Amino acid sequence: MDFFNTIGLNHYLVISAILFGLGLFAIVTRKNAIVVLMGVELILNAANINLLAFSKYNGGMEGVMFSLFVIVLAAAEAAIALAIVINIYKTFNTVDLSSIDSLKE
Amino acid sequence: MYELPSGAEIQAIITTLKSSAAYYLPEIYLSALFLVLILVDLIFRPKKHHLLSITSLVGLAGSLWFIWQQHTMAGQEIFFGMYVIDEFAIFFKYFFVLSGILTVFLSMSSDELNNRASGVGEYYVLVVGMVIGMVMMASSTDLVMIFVSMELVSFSAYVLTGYLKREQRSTEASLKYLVYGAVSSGLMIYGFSILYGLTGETNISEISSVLIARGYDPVTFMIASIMILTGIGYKVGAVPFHFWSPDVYEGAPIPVTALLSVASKAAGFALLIRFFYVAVPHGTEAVAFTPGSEWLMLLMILSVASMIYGNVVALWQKNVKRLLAYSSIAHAGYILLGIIVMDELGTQATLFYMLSYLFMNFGAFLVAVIIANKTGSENIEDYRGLGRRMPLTGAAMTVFLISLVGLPPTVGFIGKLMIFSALLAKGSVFVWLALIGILTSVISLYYYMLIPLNMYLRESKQPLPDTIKTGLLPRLVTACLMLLTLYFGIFFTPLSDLAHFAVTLFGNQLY
Amino acid sequence: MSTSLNAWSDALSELYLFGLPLGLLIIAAVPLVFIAIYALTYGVYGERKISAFMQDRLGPMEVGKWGILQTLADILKLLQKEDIVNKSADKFLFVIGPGVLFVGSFLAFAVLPFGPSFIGADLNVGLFYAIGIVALEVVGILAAGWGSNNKWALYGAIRSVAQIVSYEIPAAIAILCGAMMAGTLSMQQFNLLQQGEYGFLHFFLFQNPIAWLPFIIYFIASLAETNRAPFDIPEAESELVAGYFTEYTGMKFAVIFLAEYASMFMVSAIISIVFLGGWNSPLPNIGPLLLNDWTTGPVWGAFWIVMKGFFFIFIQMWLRWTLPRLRVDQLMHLCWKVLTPFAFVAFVLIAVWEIYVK
Amino acid sequence: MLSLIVFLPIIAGLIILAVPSSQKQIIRIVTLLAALIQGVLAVLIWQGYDPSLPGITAAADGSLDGAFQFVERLTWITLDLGNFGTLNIEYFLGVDGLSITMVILTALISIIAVLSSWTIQKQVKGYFILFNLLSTAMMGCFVALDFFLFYVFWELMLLPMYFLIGIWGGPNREYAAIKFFLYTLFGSVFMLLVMIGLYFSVIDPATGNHTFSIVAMASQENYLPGSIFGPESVVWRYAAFIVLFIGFAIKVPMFPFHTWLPDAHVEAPTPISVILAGVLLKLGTYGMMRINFPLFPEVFQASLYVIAVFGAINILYGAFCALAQSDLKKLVAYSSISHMGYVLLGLAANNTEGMTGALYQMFNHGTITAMLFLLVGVIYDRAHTRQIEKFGGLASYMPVYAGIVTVAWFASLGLPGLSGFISEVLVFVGAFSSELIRYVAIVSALGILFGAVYLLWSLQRVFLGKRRPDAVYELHKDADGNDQIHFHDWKGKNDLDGRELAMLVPLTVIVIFLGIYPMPVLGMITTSINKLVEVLSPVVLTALN
Amino acid sequence: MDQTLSDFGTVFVFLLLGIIFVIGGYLTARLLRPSRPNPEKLAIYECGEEAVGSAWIKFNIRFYVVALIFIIFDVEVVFLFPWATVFKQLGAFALIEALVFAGILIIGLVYAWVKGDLDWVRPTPNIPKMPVVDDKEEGR
Repeated sequence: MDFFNTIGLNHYLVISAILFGLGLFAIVTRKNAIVVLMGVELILNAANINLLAFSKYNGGMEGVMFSLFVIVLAAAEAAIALAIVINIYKTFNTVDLSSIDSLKE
Repeated sequence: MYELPSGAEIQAIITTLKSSAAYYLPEIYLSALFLVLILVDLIFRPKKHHLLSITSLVGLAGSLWFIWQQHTMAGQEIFFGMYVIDEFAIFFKYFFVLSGILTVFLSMSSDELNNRASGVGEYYVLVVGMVIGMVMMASSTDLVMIFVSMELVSFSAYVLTGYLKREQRSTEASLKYLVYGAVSSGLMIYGFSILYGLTGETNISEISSVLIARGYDPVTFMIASIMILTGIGYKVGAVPFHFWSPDVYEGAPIPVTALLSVASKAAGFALLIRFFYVAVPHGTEAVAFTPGSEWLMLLMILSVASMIYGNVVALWQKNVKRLLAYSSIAHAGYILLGIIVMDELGTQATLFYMLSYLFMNFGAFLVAVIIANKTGSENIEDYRGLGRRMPLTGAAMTVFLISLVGLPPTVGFIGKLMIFSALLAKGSVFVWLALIGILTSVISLYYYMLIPLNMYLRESKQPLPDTIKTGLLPRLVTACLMLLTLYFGIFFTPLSDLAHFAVTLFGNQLY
Repeated sequence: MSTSLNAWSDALSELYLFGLPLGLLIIAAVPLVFIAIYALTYGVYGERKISAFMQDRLGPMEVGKWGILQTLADILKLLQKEDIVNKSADKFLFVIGPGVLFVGSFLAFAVLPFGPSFIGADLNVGLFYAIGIVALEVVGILAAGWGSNNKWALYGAIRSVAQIVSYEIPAAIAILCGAMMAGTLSMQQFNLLQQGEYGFLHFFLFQNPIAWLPFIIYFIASLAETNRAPFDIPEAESELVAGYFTEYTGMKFAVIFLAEYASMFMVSAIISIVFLGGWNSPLPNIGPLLLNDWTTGPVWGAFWIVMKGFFFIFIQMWLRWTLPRLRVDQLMHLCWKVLTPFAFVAFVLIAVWEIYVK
Repeated sequence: MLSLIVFLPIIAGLIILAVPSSQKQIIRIVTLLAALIQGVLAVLIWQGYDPSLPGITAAADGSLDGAFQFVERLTWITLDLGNFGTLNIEYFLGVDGLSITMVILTALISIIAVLSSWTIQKQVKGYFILFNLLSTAMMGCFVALDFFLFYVFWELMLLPMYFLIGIWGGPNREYAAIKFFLYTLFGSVFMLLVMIGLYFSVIDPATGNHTFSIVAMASQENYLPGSIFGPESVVWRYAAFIVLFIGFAIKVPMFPFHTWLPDAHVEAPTPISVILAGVLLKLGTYGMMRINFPLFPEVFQASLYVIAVFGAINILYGAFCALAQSDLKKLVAYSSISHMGYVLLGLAANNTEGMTGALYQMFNHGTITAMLFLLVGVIYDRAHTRQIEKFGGLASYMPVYAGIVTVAWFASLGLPGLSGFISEVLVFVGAFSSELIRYVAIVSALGILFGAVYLLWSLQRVFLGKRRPDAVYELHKDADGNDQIHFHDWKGKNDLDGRELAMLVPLTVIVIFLGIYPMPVLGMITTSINKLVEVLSPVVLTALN
Repeated sequence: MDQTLSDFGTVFVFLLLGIIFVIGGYLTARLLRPSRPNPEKLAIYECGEEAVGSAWIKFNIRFYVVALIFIIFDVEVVFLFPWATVFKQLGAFALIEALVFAGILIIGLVYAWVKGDLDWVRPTPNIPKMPVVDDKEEGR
């Protein structure tokens, strides 16, 4: 029963931190553009969990509202990202970030 | 869990919203312009860009009137404190609209855009969209608003960067911009969430007062700070968040590069100033272990790294846009110097520097557009022998570059002068920063002068016609920018007063 | 308000055995059992019979009287059928696809009020939750199609996803219209608002002359969302064999089918709740004939909502044999250029009506 | 008056901008006219100058009337800096003994340089616009009394110079131009920091505001206690002095910052070399006398010996290098380094004789070196080479040329009766009379010896004797049986033509006249030099205490 | 605290039950069913033909476009839901705001429409041409 009833702020934060870590891991280690962007989504969702958890435990609606905006913008970002990645695929025939380097460093 | 507000409360909310809307007219107007542009594009399906560009020009110019109206309203908080109108914000509104106008001019002159097979329908719409976002960034005082406006800018910029979608480099640039942008905004939002957790507030002035009143865990705050700084640092293109900028600047259409390097950067700085001065609690002196000094330290590192890295790496660049990209990293470093000072004079210097950067950088990019139109190239090598053949353009480019170096009698010199004045006015604390700034600007001379060097001192390998004609509009705008750069280099009082006037946040003088 | 009505299920939900929320499990099991029974009887058998009648043939007649045990035989067959996972499939996705599909549609039942006092969870955002969670199906479909590593399956999945997401827009706006009329998103609240002695006259569909528009839009969109004819190109058997579940056999196939029937009922239930009063009796009190009062109560409620759901499912089956299948371009045309604009029109009209007329 | 003399060339430049680039003659004439009017104005200023007024600092009562002349003081820029009050930048011009000679020199050299530029054929319009810009900047530097204004003019010189060397220079011009630019910019940017620091340290007693006025800065009582360059912040004052000194020393150029000079001279076209040697180098020492020393007198006192040593090194090193050159122009360039060393030595003497000698040497060096470069230019125009071993025996074939060369060469080595002699003598008198640097002076005196060696040796190799076998010219017998010289590709007169004479003769006259009767110059400067010495010395007493 | 679960706790129980049901079904079937795989059986079914190439076929770009449009619209609609529940209390001002919001959305739809992003490629009937000797035609 404890598991169901004593979920506190820290539970959420831990989940969020794990998600954040996973996202960051994906961003850092993966070369595929889509996977990197998915990593970003993970981070955004980690932030959402944070916001909602804090909102619940601090009181106030700001966090909820904030997370709503985050979701929306994440979706918009995903849309733009998808469009750009499609364009990249048409141009380069790959979505591997490391092989897209026609611009010299 | 959450109770719906009572009827009276709802009425109060609506009253606030209604009254706020009156203070929100420039943004509303610009959004309407955004829609009108879409409709113009849809209804008239213009083959040429003139209709669209002129509509956006007129529209943007019209918004200046609305912004002008706001001077009487300065010091207002609207939308429950999410948004403020103060002289600082108004200054930046002018700035962004002006840069939007200049971008439109640049775009009208740019062949790479106008020769695009599928037209430039969305282009101007997105430019206006970016202007709206930046205008909102300057006024936002709430984490939500900050995030939303920043993303509006970013999204428009992603698309604009990849606007030449048939060109490999443009596409690639947009991807890189997107990936770095998405990651940094993700980090920033995570930082925001931590900050929200620390304080339970999203309004930045509330955050500051809660942090002061309640105290905070320095480590947590530092982590949040770094994450937030990632997002803002990405916008301003400071080292180490600069990775995107050379590639993006090189790949994007030149007008977009100009917009990114000036306006988007300035928007980042506007945000940084507001956020740093308002949200972050700090002492007035840069003493270690006072609250906020961690931010100061971070900013110093950013600034020094940007100045050194940007200027040194620029030495090896062969592409003008890339060169200007690194130079803009370096300039971000200089502007950060002004912010570090954390006083009125510093902010004034920062604002002035940005204004000067607006003139000179747009000028330099305009010349790059003109030359790219004629030679189809952005390589410095291909600038050989052009100075004599395009006298006005060459002279203008020289003036802009001299201004970027920071030599008199140009506006860039005054910008540097004010930044360094602000640093030295603090006594000897920041002298080392000023020294680094000075030394790096000497380095910058070398690479900036590469362009006049090629334009004047070297003769091109291919035979070129004796004179190269350019269009009337680009010439006119170039000449205007050149004269402004020189004029404000000699009589800079108006600009400086403007900047000084703008150093009021929330209707209060800073400090 | 809702708590008092939920007394019965509340009591059940507070039943804990050995520290486990057993009462809740029972509550949750009720819809599950309902889905199973309904799918087997009305879903599989009923559809076969109905289509047979429409085509003037007999349908299943062999097993049991009028073939009534046919479905049972089918189940047995599916249970012991060899489970083939083709060699090039992505095993994980292949296995998890049907599961996600089913769980997605089953989760929606958590907020479905079967009666005045029976609802799994009366969320304050129930309606929103329902249309949101049903979208989880998309993931399942994509996983199934992708995991199969079969051209037809993948193509079917892609088509299906495109179709579902497209029609989600008009559907969501139509539901939004309902939410505007009700001013709530709680499913139970929806029902309570449409309660009244004049029966069907209290239903939103009859309360507001414009409500017909979102009603029809949602109905059409719901057909597409469940991949029912005439929007069944994702599984157009003449082109794509069976769409995303081409490669499935045995129990996995059964789970997919269960999920399909579950979501069919779900959309039908949602349309009944939003527009047709949910578990409220449609019969009015006519003078001394207190038809409405008589036909109101927990059991009646369950009856009404199930009947209303079945009615719409019937229409869906009916349409299947009446209308020809749409082409992809027609499908998209209908969604984006007809339904969505009209949905916006409905949205505006309802908004104006609710504020200024009512 | 001063504004006019400063901005006249710019006006000429604007006029030229409107002239189509094919009208080369008009462009030249406009520039020449501007330069001539400048000359006339310089003469007028000279006539109106009252040599009894000292300058350097404000008069005792704080007013400028008793100090500077031809003062033009307008508020140029007023900035509201909030807590820091208002930033006042003034348009503040004026002359005293230090600058009057330099103004005259600049006007003179400008005229000469315009004449010398007549042969420029490439992109005439651009050339003269830049030339005029340069002219304005030089003149502005000498008359500016507001540090900010000074700095603006100072930096303004760089760009035209860069292009003038870079476009119209010799084969290695790119390198020389950018090297010049980088070196001088490196020196001047630090000046910017010091300037800002000074602004925050100095109060104008008249207004009570911070100020950029050099005049106010030159009075130590105007420094705010506790400010960055306040009286007690010794470290920063030393740092500022060193930074300023390096900045000006690069311009001088002082060893070890001199390496840009030979490159620049060798690559620059003749008129630019003339301006560079004649005026620009003076700016370095002028800056020291005007700004560097009076602002930080106690540091100056402490570093006299070092300055003297650097002066000596300059003298000797320049001479040695000159000795080793085979390129005539490079030789002149190094001789120039050597001669600027005398100026440094004279300054280090820190007494009236030394200082007067230094200032007089600046003037003389301006005229003499201009002559030298012009003469090198003359021969280069004809022979397209400056290698000493490619000539020989020129004296017989170009007698007028050889005569003027001889005057210039002898003036440069300091032969009595020519102007160089007097200034060198004054410098050495000053240096010997200073206890501190007496031995340095003795060592430096060797420089005169080496100077004589390289100058005479080059004179001998180029002009005396017979034509060398590998010389760049041929000899023909003319109708009279005299040998006539013939340069390849040279259509003009073999000996000096009218234009060249017009440039060289006035300079020759000045050199001889000032060698015999130096008072016109010395008379103007002594009051100011005395004042300067006074400004520099009292602090040393307190410092010694 | 009390022993009751929150509403979403109930949903969680539903989730658990759904998963248990699916896994239970799989396990039951595994107990009952035969398993005699052979290569033919394990091959992909593509109408009885041998499968050619991978399933990774190029999809019509329209699918992606539809996905993009969907994301935007869906998310926008999300914003309208909270408003819808209270708009009657909020009154005319909020109505106008929402209409403006929806208006922008509609302009977006119009935009996509006019730009042709909503047009699915119509199947063009493939009428075989008579083999007329026409070089230009064949050149296509």
